[in-house]
Amino acid sequence: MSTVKILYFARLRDELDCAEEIFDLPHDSCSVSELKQALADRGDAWRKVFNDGQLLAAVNQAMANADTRISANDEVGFFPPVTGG
Amino acid sequence: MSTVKILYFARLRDELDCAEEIFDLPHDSCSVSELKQALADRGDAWRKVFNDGQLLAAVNQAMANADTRISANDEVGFFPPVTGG
Amino acid sequence: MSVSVQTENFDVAALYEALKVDAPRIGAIVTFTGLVREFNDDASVESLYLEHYPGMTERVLESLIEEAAKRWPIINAFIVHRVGELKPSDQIVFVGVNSAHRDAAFAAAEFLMDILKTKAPFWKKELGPEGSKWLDAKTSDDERATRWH
Amino acid sequence: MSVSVQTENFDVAALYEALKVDAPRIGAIVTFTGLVREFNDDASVESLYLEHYPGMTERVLESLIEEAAKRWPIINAFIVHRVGELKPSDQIVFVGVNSAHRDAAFAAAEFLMDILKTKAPFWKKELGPEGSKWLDAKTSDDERATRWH
Repeated sequence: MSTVKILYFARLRDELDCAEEIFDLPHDSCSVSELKQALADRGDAWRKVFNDGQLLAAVNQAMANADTRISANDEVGFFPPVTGG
Repeated sequence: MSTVKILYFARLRDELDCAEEIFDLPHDSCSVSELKQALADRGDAWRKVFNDGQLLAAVNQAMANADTRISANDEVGFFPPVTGG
Repeated sequence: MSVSVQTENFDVAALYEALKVDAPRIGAIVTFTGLVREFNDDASVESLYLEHYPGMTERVLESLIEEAAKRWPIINAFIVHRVGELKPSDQIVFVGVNSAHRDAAFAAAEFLMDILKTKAPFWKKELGPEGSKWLDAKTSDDERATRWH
Repeated sequence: MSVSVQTENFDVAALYEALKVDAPRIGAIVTFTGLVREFNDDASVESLYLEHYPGMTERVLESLIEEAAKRWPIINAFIVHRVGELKPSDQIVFVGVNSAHRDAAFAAAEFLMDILKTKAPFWKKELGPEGSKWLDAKTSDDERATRWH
């Protein structure tokens, strides 16, 4: 089984009521956009979050794009545009 | 008699061996370039200083140009390009 | 070169002294400190809450300093950013840079702040008696960051 | 807004605290400190001597702050410049600016330093066992100042 850790931050965590989860990848590996699609299919709140074009993703704490590959034991973070400083 | 105070700074003071003097204006008033000419006529060291195109002048502590007028009791400062900071 | 993400306040005087230790090679020290501003006439806001992505945020800040050091001959740089609950007038972020020359120190400090604003994973929430609200990113910050592309 | 030309050293921590007093209107504080650098491999130089034009220098510095306040929405600004004999590692000049926003604070601080370098009546002399030498102005400083015309 290929599992990954998914972290949700800020507004996303509130909207999904989920800070962190262990997720079973459908295959040995997938792309960020495939993972987003799988998560969006969970229901309305999830679809809204994962269809937002502003959503950002990081794989193993490095910024990722739609094509970035995700494999077993990776850490994936999803978050909105940043507002620090 | 129309007198003005002239101050010399930095390299100029060293080259002219003069920090400050009271100077009698030839007329009631004159321009900065006329004053420079009168000072240049004092001799070689003075000619060298006052023929230097980089020389700066201030009248009553405000930057002046060749045409700035000088009258009795004014304070005139001559100095090289600045090197502070 | 070092970064810190912390809930505690930071001491600008101590950070400044740390930026002086390489004198007399240092000719210029530039510091930027960001403070929490008053919330204008919005009485429903009492404080800010800042969240980050532990691990990734520090990595991003370190990579910003590395990028600044490639672009300008800086000698040292510090970034300190607070998280947790902050009130108006609180210090929120510090960027300090030193260099032999002032142009490098100014450019690197401004670069670090501009890119931090758009790339470092921090999120601000406004807290008040009626609840909380996540802030939206500002397009003016995005535009400012494009200067350094 | 205030300027000081002085032989004594200055306290950056105290100047920074003074720039914080208008919080929570203040969102950004930028400080620049110039230090005397080592004189490279020129062993004939032991220290610097700085001279100014008492009265005029202070006026020029005040006018620079007025000009900065016209160009950017700054809330306060300080300039401190030392004169007399200075050794490597000594603090020589301080410019500090605060504002609601960081872009104004950065721009005003950089403007003040650039124009100070080319317009404020200060002159540097190098002192050593074999005598003294007045420094020449740098064309790079003139070029930098033209950015603000």
